[in-house]
Amino acid sequence: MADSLLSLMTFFPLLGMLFVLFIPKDNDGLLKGFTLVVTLITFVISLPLAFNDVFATSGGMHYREFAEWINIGGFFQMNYNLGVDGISLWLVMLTTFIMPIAVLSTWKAVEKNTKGFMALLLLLETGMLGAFVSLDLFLFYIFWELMLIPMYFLIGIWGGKNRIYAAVKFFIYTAVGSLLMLVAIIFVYYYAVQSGADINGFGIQEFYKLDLPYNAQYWLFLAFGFSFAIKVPMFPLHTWLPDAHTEAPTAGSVILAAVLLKMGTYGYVRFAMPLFPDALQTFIPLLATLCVIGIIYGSLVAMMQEDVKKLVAYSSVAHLGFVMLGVFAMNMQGMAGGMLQMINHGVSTGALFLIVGFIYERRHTRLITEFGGLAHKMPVFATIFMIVTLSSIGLPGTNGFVGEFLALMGAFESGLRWYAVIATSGVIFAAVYMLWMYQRVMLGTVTNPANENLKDLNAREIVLMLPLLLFVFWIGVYPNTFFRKMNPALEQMLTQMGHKPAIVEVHNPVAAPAAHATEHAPAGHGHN
Amino acid sequence: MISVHHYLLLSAILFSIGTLGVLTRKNAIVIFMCIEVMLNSVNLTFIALSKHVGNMDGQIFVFFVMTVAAAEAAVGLALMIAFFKNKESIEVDDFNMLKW
Amino acid sequence: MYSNLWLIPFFPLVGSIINGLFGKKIKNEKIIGGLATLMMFLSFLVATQNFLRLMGDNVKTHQVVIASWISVGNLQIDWGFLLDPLSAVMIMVVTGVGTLIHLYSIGYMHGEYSFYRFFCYLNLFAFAMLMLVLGGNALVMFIGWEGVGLCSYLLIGYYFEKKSASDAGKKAFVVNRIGDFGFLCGLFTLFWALGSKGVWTINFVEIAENAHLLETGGVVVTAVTLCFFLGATGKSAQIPLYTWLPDAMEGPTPVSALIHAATMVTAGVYMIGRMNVLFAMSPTTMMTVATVGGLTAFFAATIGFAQNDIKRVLAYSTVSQLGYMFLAMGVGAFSAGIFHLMTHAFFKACLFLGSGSVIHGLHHAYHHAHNHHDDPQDMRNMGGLRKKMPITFITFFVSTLAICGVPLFSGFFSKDEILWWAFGSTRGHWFLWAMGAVAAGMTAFYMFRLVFMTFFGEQKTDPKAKDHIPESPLTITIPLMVLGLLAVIGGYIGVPKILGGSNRFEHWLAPVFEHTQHHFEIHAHGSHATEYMMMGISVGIAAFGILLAWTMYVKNPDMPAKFTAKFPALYKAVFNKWYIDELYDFLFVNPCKKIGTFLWRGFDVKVVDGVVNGVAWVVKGVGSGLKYTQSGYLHNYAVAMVIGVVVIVGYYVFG
Amino acid sequence: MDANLVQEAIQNVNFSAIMPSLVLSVFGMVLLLVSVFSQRGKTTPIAWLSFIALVITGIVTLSGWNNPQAGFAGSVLLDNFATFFNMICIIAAALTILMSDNYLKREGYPVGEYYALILFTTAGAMWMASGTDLMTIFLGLEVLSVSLYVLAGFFRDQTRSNEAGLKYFFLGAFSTGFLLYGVALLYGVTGTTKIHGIAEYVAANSAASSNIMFIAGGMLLLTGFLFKVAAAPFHMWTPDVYQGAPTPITAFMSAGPKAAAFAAFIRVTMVALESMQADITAVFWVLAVLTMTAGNFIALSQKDIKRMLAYSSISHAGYALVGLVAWNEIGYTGIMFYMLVYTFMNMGAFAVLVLIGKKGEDNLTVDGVKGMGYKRPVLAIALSIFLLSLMGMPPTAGFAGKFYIFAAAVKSGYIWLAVIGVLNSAVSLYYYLRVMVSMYFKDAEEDFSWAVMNTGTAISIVIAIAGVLLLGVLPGPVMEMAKLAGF
Repeated sequence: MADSLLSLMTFFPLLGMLFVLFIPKDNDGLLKGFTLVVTLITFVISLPLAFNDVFATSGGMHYREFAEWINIGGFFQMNYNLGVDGISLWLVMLTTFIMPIAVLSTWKAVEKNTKGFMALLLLLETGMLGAFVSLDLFLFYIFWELMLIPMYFLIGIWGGKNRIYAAVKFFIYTAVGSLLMLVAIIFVYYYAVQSGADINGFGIQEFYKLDLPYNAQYWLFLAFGFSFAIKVPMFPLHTWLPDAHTEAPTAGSVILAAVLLKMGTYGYVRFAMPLFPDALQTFIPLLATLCVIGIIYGSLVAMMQEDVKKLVAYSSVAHLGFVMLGVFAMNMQGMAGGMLQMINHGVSTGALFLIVGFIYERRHTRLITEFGGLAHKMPVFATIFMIVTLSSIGLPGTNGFVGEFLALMGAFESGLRWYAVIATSGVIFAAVYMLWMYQRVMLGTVTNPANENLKDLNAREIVLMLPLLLFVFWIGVYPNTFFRKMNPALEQMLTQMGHKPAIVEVHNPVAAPAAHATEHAPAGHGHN
Repeated sequence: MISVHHYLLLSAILFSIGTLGVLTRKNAIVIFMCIEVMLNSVNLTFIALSKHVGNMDGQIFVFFVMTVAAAEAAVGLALMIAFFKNKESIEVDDFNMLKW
Repeated sequence: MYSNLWLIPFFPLVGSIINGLFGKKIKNEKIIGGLATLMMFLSFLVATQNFLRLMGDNVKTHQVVIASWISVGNLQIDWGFLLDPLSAVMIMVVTGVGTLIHLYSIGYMHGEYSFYRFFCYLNLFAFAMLMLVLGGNALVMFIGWEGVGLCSYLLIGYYFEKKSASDAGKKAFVVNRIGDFGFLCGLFTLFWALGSKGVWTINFVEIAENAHLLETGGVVVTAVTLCFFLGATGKSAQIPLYTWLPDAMEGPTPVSALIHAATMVTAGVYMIGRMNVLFAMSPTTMMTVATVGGLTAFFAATIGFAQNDIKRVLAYSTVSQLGYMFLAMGVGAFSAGIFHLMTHAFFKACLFLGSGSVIHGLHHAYHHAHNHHDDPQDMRNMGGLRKKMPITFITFFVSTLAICGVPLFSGFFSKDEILWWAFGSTRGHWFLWAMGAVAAGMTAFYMFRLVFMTFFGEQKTDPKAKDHIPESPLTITIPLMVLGLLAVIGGYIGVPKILGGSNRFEHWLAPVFEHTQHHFEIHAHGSHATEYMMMGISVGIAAFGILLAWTMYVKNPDMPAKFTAKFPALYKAVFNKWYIDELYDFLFVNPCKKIGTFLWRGFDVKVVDGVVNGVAWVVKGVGSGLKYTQSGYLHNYAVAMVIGVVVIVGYYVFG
Repeated sequence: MDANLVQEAIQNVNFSAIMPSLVLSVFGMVLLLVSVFSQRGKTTPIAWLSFIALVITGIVTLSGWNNPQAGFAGSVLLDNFATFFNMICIIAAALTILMSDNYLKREGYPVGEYYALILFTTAGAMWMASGTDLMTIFLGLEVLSVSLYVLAGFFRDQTRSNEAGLKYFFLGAFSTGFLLYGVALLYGVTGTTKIHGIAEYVAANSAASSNIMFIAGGMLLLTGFLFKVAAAPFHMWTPDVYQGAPTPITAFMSAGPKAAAFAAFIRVTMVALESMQADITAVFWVLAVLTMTAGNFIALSQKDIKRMLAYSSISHAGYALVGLVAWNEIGYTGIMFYMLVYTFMNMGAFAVLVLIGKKGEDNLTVDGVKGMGYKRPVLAIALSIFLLSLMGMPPTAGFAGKFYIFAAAVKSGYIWLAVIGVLNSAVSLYYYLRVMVSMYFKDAEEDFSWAVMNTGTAISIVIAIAGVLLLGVLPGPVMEMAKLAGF
């Protein structure tokens, strides 16, 4: 089974979807329950990945699956080529982890056409997982576009007032980018073919070794980078995001924030950067500038939002600015920070969207001015909201801090020092907009009579937040669980990009040991 | 001496007349006749060239063209009649229900 | 040997978690408060044990590593603690004062809505503060650093239904974040700077050992320390980031005592002490620190003159006293700074708790009299309370003497040492001394103004309520008495040599600071005569301040009114805190909001999204224009074809 | 006449080279007779009979796979290339027939000649695909066209249908004139109408390729084909005719005859006019861009779905032209694959439209399908799949087809053309999405009670979906076939 674990994991939701299609459409409970079970099983299937220690020792691809898929001799060849390494591992886990939560969040929120909703969610999961584990560019592209369709319907059918505009915008905007990428993908392939390089279909591992001329890299990076930048989204290509987020149903927003946006950042790390390392160097200043603008701009705009969801959406722009800045630092800290921040953003912003969903379900509005003083009525909710807010702000001890810190530190160490300084000021703004929002929604007295009878979170809602909270603290306190398995892969990738990870021989404990004594607490796990 | 060029020129002129007729005339029947002029100019070309290059292929082609023209005439007139039944007109400017 | 160090922060954390999760179910205030206090007390015991152990130990620096925290490439960060004389003093202060304030809170917070929440936060605060002082590397310290900021936010906004309270909490957090921005930048620069010399570390011990790799007085070290100092100004409420502290008085009084007087706000001072080597390496930064400290000491004192809210006066006095500490650090008087930190913790905590006791009493009285309009914190409603609340009065009075630097009280020793160093240190300047000395006089004035307005003179409380002002219960008065005692005797561990003492405190901290002071030749020089003279002058100034206060508020109570009438503009400016908040609003807050609104409505929607929608609009427009080429007329189609043929054939034949 | 020559001619005839079209023509005539004698309105057996005829023809056609047959003195060549296109035409015709029966009854024209005409059209298309002489190609083209003129104007009481038929007729005949003139000029230069003969002549006399008559002839010939495949600026008949013609015929026209036209187009261009490659690609580059752009942009503002799909078919012709511009094996086999894919997806879409139209089909507008996703979920899903495929979204066949074509362009270095192509696809997303928006994101105003599934249409939809998904997920075998079908 281990041989085909990735396939099983990827296509299990699809299988589930086929079964969902045969469940009577009136049976809401069964539909939701079944979908929940399917997503949970998918999560269980993916668990061996998280517990496999091989990632901690080897940075290569594991769980490889390979089969010839399309082979038209002399024309082109595509392979069914799957694998997972430390970079995609946690994104895969995040996906399988967030899906049951997203399903659970629909319990009360989705009442019309449940069947369609569930089927689309499962289809979406297959698309996302497939994109993360594909090692063949063509296959990746298939999954990448496959994600678009269910998300389009999720926004368009179950979305808010302006859903049609948002859905169409989301679809076309992201598709424009990816279509250009398609041309670039084809180009890379034929370049490789014509240069006589040893390739294996559209397999990226072979493409990594290509020696593309700078001029070609320039355009190719532009195409790939554009496509991924839309998905991230990086300023100024972000405007689809607030619309999509605002209109999407809660589960859709959660998945969009937690996983879909990561596709863009992942795309950079997995494809755009290692494939075109020379062009990357040219573009880093520009991209880093956009990151920094995104951070500040996203924060300032978020600050003035009147709609909670829009606020969170703009905050995503800022958060992903940190991710990308870390990634562009091209050193261990930056990359690891960026990667971790992807997970963090998934957890925190996912949680924030759930929270917005909770109040939306209760009040059917998301305008900040409609609220105030909710902490009186919903103390549990207030506490959870606070924790998530703090995680989003990046308070030390929560997940957000570790990622942001490392990303910034990495950027600082690299040539992006001044960018990092400006970006760091983003932590101030983050506090401003989040706390201000929290204050206006939760604190003060209840002024709006509509809020008088709000019920606190019920058991289901608490249960669905708890795993997220667990990870908020886990990643904050012991991120090494994640770094351990990420580091080898990142090191390998950096080496391959021609950037030797600057590892100075293990940090030399101390020059003059006489000055003090170092002790290990008995409970300690040792250090280094 | 009338060379092949004269035939070609004549047929080219005929073809152009036919084309211009199609472009300018309003009556469907007349337009159809113009198209026939075009086809026949082509026939003339074929025959002249057949003689010029010295094989029969061109002449055979003409037979087919004539046959096809006849078939087209049948179908075309039938369509025109059907249209006339509905609109009582065969002015081509009246075929403008379908546009944009 | 010191392996139980982790227990010190652990106990409060446990208390916090238990109260946080189950406090609502427990309900019983005694259990909740008792548990929290017990946890603090246990923590105090462990701290004492370690302190004593360290006293008897020859090696004074101990690192204890619990586990690896972040391990990425050349960055290795541990969950590590550092125990040395400096952190030992700090844990004693934090756990000691903390325990007392926890005890006090049981009484003070009696009957409050969500009592458990308060103790949960308070314990959490203690945890964070202990992490801050025990942290063995800059990042663990930063956890505490932001953690205390968070708790401060939570506790200031404890009465979250009050907008002013939640505003104040938010302000505190955000302003602190500005400081944290500095801290982070400093940390990054340091890590990179040392890293580029081959040592990738943020461990304090290693930083101290390898600091010499950096150029003394160089740009890098100056930048690093200035960044850190920015962090310190945020946390410790120094110019320009002090504005949050007075507002923070919205929190319950024990919070003001613990967080905004005794512990958290001194974190900046502690941090400079922790990184003394780096700071000493940059004379520019040292000068900046000293100047900012001196200015703050003076500036905050001016505002203290005209405040009527008892806690606000104390808040400005805290800002001012923190200024002293920075002044000390800036002139290289590290141990004096820490010494003042400690004595200040005693007397200021006592003052706050005392004011809390007064407020508690008045509140009780107003409640009894169903008076809901009078503010129990307004000193104009007080007066003559010394008879009603004798214990409170005595302890408060003693602490006031201490803060004013009246000889033989704790504040005298610490403040005097700072002033002497400001004058005589190799990094000092007479002007710094002058600012400190003047501020000392002003402190004496406004503190006695407070005492006189509150405890002396006739009682101005609502007549219906005034007979119902009780002395506070034991849980409140015991901490008062202990702290009052400490305010008196706390100074004797640091009696300077000139007064016949041996300055044991300085001695104790020597392993931390001595090396730096030696290496960079930082020491106070001057004759004994000068030192005596300085001491005399500062005492004299303080005495003048007290006298002035007595004149204005006891002897001629109508004098202040006349004075304000004479200089209305000045009074108004001082009363309104020199309009600094308004200035900041004008300079930063409002522009940010305006820019944010503009970027959103003006730029994001109109320009960025406008381009996107514009492209779509153009495409669609072109489409609906083009469709008219499809006119429906046969002729047009035929013409198009002919044109096509002509162009294509023409292109070939003639092209 | 010399007995030897006669003998040779008879040997050259080789009926197996025209067997598929022969079978179909015979069936067509049989059907004509049957329909004469059958009762008006009882056309279902005729429909099934024609379907069976197509199945048989299909079997006959496929049996010729990998067994190329030349005949009629080299004017017909039934090679894999032709077989592949023949199969496309047969599939298109079969799907058309499946969806027609009910449609004709609903619209009030249940007559058997309809099916016979479809078979003749198909036969003509097959001649065209297997013709290697301009004469056979011309004949095939005309058989196809004349039948289609009739089919387009089949609803003789409907002005719209009349108009469509007439427009198609006039413009078709007009373009035939150009085509024939081109053939005549080529004949004049090379002395032959066989496309291999032309190629050989040019190879032997290199001066011919710069002869004005040759060039003009070649170009005029190509304009004839450009008209048939609906490339700009010869595309203008398409929307009107597609809109006015009976819907199954529209579907058929957009798939079968177009594929056949491409077959002949490819053969003529790449064999007979190979010497003009540089010039042809330059012009076609522009035409491809024009065609894609005109089709996609105008489609954006369409309300009538049929008309919209007509414009969309123009743009798809543009994509296919990209494959010709690429001028390599991947390119033209890409067109073959694309035509097959297009047949499935476009005919599938039309099949759904046929089913949901009311009599007269005035409701086939973007607003007319409001809320269909909830009233007729299966149909709506089917239509969505076809539209997604037309957009070129993976994992549908439309993506595989587009990939194939654009891969060819990129391989030949036409990167900008590929970029323009994909940007055009991006534009096209909007109008396809609009239909889905209407189906799913708007509330239903009608109950679609008239849209009742019937066997024929259901089968055609299922076949089309199967084709779209299978060719999308596992396109390998068919792509391999396309490759083998290269000449």
